[in-house]
Amino acid sequence: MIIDHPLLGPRDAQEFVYLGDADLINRPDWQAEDAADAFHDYLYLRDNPAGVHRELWYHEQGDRSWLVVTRDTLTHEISKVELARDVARAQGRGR
Amino acid sequence: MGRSCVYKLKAMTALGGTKPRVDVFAGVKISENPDRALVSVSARQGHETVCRERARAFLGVDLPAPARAASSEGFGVLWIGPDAWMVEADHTRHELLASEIKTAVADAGSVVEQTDGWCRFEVEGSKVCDLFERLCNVDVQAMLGDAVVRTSIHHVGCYLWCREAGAAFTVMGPRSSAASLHHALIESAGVVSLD
Amino acid sequence: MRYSGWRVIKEALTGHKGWTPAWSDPEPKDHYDIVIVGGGGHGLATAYYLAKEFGQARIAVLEKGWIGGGNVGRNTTIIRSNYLLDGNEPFYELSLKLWEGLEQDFNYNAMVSQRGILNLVHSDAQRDAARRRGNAMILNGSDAELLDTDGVRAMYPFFNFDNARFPIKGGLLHRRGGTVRHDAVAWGYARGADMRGVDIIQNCEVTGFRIEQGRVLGVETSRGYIGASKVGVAVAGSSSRVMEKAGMRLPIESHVLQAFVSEGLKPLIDGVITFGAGHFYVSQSDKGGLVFGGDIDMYNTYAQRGNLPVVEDVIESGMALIPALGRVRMLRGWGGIMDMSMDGSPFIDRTSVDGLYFNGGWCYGGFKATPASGFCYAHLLATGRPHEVATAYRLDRFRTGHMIDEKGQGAQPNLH
Amino acid sequence: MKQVNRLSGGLVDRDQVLGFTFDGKRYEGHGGDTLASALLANGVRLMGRSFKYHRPRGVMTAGSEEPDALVELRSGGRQEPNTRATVAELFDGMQARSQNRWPSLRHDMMAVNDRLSNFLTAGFYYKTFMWPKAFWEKLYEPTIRHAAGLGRVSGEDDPDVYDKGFLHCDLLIIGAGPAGLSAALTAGRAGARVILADEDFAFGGRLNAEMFEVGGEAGSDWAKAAVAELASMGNVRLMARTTVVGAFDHGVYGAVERVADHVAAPVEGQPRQVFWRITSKRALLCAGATERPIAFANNDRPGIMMASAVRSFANRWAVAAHETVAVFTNNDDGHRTAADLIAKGVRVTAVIDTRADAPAVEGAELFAGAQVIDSRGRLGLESVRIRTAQGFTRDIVCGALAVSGGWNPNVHLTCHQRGRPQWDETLAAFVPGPDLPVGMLVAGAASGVLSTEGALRTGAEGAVAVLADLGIAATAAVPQAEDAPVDLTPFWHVSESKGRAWIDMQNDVTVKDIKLAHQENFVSVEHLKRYTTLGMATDQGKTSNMGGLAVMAELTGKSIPETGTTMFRPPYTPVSFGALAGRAVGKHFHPVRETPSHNWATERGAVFVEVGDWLRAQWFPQPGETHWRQSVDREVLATRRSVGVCDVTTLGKIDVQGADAAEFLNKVYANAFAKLPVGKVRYGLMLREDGIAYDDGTAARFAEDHFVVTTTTANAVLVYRQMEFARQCLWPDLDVQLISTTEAWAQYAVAGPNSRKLLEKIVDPRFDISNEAFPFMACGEVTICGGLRARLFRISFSGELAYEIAVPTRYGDAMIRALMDEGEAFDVVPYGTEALGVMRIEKGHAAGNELNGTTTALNLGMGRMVSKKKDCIGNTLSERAGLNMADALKLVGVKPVDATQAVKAGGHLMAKEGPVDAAHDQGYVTSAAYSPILESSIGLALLKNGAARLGEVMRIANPLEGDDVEVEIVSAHFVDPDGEKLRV
Repeated sequence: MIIDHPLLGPRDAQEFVYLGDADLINRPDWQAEDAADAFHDYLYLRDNPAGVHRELWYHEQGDRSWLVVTRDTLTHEISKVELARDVARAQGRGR
Repeated sequence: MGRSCVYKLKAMTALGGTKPRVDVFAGVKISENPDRALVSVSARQGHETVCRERARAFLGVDLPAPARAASSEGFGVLWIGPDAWMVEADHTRHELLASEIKTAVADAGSVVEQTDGWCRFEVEGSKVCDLFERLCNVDVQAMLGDAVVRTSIHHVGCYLWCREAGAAFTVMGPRSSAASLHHALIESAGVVSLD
Repeated sequence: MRYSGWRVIKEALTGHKGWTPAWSDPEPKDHYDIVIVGGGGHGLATAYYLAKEFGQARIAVLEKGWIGGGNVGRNTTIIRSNYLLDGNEPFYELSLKLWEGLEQDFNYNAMVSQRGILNLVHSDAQRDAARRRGNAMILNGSDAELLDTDGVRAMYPFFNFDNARFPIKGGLLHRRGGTVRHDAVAWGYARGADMRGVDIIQNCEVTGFRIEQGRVLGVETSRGYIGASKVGVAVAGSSSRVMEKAGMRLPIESHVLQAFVSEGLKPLIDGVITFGAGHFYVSQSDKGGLVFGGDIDMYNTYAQRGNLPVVEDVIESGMALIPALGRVRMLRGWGGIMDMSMDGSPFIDRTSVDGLYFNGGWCYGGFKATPASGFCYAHLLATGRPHEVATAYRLDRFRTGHMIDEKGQGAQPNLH
Repeated sequence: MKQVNRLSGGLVDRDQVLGFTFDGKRYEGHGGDTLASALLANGVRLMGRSFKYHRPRGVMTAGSEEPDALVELRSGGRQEPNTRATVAELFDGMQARSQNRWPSLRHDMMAVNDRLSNFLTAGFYYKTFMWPKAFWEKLYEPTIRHAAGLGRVSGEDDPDVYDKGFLHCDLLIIGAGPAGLSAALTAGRAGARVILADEDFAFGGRLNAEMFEVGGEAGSDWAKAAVAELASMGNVRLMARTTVVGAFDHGVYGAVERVADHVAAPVEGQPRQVFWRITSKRALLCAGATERPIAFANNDRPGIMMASAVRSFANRWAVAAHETVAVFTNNDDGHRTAADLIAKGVRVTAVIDTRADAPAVEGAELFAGAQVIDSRGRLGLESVRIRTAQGFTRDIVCGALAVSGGWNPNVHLTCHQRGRPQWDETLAAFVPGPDLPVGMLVAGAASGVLSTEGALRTGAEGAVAVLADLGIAATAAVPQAEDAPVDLTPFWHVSESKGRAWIDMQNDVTVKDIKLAHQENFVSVEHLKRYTTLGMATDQGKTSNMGGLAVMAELTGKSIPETGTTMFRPPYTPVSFGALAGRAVGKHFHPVRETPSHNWATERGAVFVEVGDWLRAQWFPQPGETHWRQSVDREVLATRRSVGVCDVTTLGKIDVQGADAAEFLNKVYANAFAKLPVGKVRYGLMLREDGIAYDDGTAARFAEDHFVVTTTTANAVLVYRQMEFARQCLWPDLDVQLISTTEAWAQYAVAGPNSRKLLEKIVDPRFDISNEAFPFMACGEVTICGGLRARLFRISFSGELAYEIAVPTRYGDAMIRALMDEGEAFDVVPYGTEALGVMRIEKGHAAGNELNGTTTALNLGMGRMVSKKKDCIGNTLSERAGLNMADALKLVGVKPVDATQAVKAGGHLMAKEGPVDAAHDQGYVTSAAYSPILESSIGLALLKNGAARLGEVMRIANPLEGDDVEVEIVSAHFVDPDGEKLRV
């Protein structure tokens, strides 16, 4: 597979390490009432779709950026690649 | 308190010698280069512009864009990640390059000495692209001068810096794997020199 | 029809006219007591044991495509009970015992061959772990032997002993482990179930569940609605997709595992070998092909195909272990979809919907589990209670903190 | 020996005479021959035996699809099984042997299977061999295994080297027949970066095997000129002997280049084969087509061949398949074979055409509307029996039968990403479907365009089309060539045949087997394949899948496309392990990481151990020491008595800087770091988000905004990855920057009561490292040996007064020498990982064996370290009930009651009395060592409710090795439990 790195262009997927569902960015609030359940759902339950999947890849053999890759799990077609940091900020994980 | 250690410690090259190693093949020359000081510079959050300006003032060149390197009189700079660069300079003149740069960028940047984290080989000659074709998944034929990629050579993560398109490259890999990296370079040089 | 050597001879002498279908293709009925979703190894075994051991009748197995087309037909055919943890080892040991009597039980030669499995160790820490595991196996009634380097050399003199990057320091030998002709398992269970009145319905895709007031009433299928008092799902590779139709999210990710076979060779490797310093395991089939595999491709996928980096990684490890394989050729590779759970262990459990049961999350250990999975699932479906060796395989174990994590990798499915 | 069947003309180099042996007998061939063409030239038809029935077989094809003529080449470590004689390029001195026969190819005892074939039908083994139960493994299976298999592996290490490489291009053209050459010329002239790969050693494809003209010259001459033009273009890379074996995601292809298979052995340093990973922007598949057979009784005899192969042998290799040849065809293409042979003076005894309206043949007898129903000749074809249109039978004498059932486009690579081929009625064949791999187009015969002009045209047009996608303008120029339409009447098998008619030659699958599979309900294509083994042979069904499908379609009464499709998986042709492994063999399987003291330790005779990719000194034997324990005990005792030095460079080091560095560490470590003063070090425990202990290490604060943290050797990469995840994804706005400095510093542990005294001789005097000025857990930047910058940490893994000192790695070698020189006064010893391990067990420090991915801070006795006042990774989920049970495992020490007995890691703890089984398992020993200080074996163990059981006597069951040791449960801290030594 080839991942079109937003800064570096097309790179072989072998340079990357795969983590999983991009929802792992959305770590729950540890002080919330339902924190135990929220952390359980966050860490363990996955949509696991047959189709478009947003997922985290780490460019370990490259620039060490974490990326959010939007990829179809049936065809492996990649439709979007973003810097995870930008995604995290856009999702309000900044301060 | 007897403090008797007065002799100066002797440096070793990454390949374990006192002199850098040079290997010459038909079409490829591979030279170990221990003479460059290396320092990483990362811009502090919110101080990216200041960091750039201060770095430029000190280095005499703009910090390069992703996948690029730039050079000035005395310094080379490689992009290594978002808001992160590696600066290199002559080791003899800049053994304390980290302090120099930290002084320059001050609290706008995080500065870390990297000199001895790396081994470095200068690879040049007419067969240099053939060589790297057998070592790493990089379109070396298409690399122009001052293009930089991080890649993997026989499972060893390396920076590959094109000094002159199709003719000269610098490879930097983790110092502890210098022997393995050198072995890989030598083996492939042997193959491409056959043709 | 009973199979035997005499029957083969008789049919040979009479023009093979008497052979009957191994299983029939009935039309689906309106309602069944138990509907099993998924005509793979586990689903067919469940139906077989429900009919044979638990006195159940009016059972159907619904299969989207053709039976045995999933992971039971796409694996490296290994059976073993060399597990470490209490939640697992008794279950896999039951499975191995069932394998040992399977062929006579279902009257089909699945070529169960206890050729021995050797897990190599390359460091002191690995030897310590092997000792802990071997003891756990023995304490649970399984078998294990700890070999030193010479013990390994005596079995496989052509391993790389003298020029290895990671020297072989011994191995854990599990003699009762071995291989089984994988397709025959599906066919044997299908035939056995069919003979006991189970309706095996191929080309019948479940498209939804009819659930009212928290209770399942039946399934919508590509061949119409089929009512059911109980529905047992066993759809490895499609667990999340199917259970999503019942509104459930699972602690599962789906990944592809590639497996490979070499060209046919005269006998070289007698048992099953796993390399301990890389991703490679290998056995030789009765036909002569080396059957081998390694790690999964690491990314979520439902495409039954992998990519080159894993192929190369597997073969590099193979060559590191057996340098004599240099001129052997890989003939074919294939991919199977593994439902990787969050701790590497499976589920055999009720769900939040009355009458709806779930069996899945087998990672890439599902084949060897087939008999016990079928047996324990049948137990749960028939009695409403988990079988004593499968009590730990609960869906809520992550909520309570009772993980069964053999590899100690945590909630990172691709590392199990 | 005379080459009896050698004709005139062809593309062989008669000036080169190459000697070779087959089964020990000497023959001669020419340059440009394959082993198959050379054997045929010498009149050898019998080349192998089939897999199951051991039927005599000859060569069936002239290419990589060959199912029958498989041989062993070379010997010793270079012995190579299952090589197709049709692709083995002849070289002088080639040694080839037939395989899967005993004692000889002509007289094969296992041919008895053929007599028993009526009993050995498809799947017979599933129905028998079940009684007595033990006989399967003891008798039946060993017998089957012995008989099965094809060629042999020598068991010796392969002496050749292999290489890998990576290529990049705009356009990869797969196949250099007329379509591929035409595409390459088009793209090359337009300036695109082109790779043209072909499995053959000669480019041209069918142009070299046909008598067609292209642009007014011989097709092979046109091909030669095209290759010459391409070779002159700097932007075109020509790769002969290179098979593109797989199409992978996003334009990545795998290809094997056979660099030195056409010579006896590679020259020194040259790889035998290279596996190339090609990253292409676009690909054009020009893989041609494969001719398919027609099944009839005994259609497998040596001499029965594909018509196109007979033509290739005649035209390209100047070899007549035999002196007398008959042709059996259902289409016009078969007639070309007859015409070409006749033109070469070969006697064609008959053309049997299934079509009633077959075109006339000049120079041979035509039987239109006729069928071949049987054949004769045990080790080589003697005659065929035909049924004429009028219903008469007649025997035709022939030593070769050229069979043509039509052509199947080579759609293989179009299927590698689950694309499904689609049915083409005109060709009665599958052609590429719409779901091609991204970036791929198909041209020429592979796309179903079978004429030469069609191939040239679609190749050129394909190139123009894909280059247009890339913004490169190209123009197609197509020379004139043969452009005959396909005239074919589908015909798959002769149903009147009484005997067995083969579908899959190698695996011996016959029409009857398919009928039996149907009768037993194995009707889906996948069931059919698996039950009968159809298409599972080394040719992956290239010549058999279609036939099998067609027979099944007939039996089920469905059309072929309704019955199924033919699917293909990588690789296109089998690939050697050697090529796929490349250079990663032997000691070079993984790179080596050496520590800064590696050369020095080697000089000292150290024994090294692999720790991940690192090589670390395990112990340093002294003269007279004959057992490793002597060395290790000495190193431990000397360190505890005076001072020892250990290279700890391998510990991961991560530099953490930024205004929010402390806050960041607070989040990634379970314990608190915000208040750690500058100049101090703190132990840190890192959890996974699931609350399980992940890694431990230290964090040293060099400035308000600067920490250096250490990780375990094993987890260095993983912890860095996890910290980058936390930094970029979880807390993206914290001002923190990370970089690894593991390799930049050579770091040595200096441990023992005299460690300070030793360091005082090294550290420059202006730095006060007295206990008061530099207390336990202090850190700082110092200079040593007259000005060299260094970092000093007062931390201890051994439990002794200890330091770690780090210098720039280039001085690491000198540093260890200096420490040894200066330490002589204190009898300093170097110690290795073994002594390190002993001392940490004595001290009760958890390490990898305890941090095994299933243990919590509570299990490890560090529960109180997990701060509940802050958010950190793993905090919330560590509170789950299952991780906090009353009888949770706790880290304890174990000590044998009888000091002469040894504790082993991996033993299970049981009550002193009572059953020894899983139900009574109380825990397990994680680490064990001999403690020379305590003069006893000791261990660390995880024991249920262990903290409350100190003093209890238990037993360690190790049934695996037959041990059973009584132990006392003690504190894990065997030495200096209060840590007094650390603070002096």
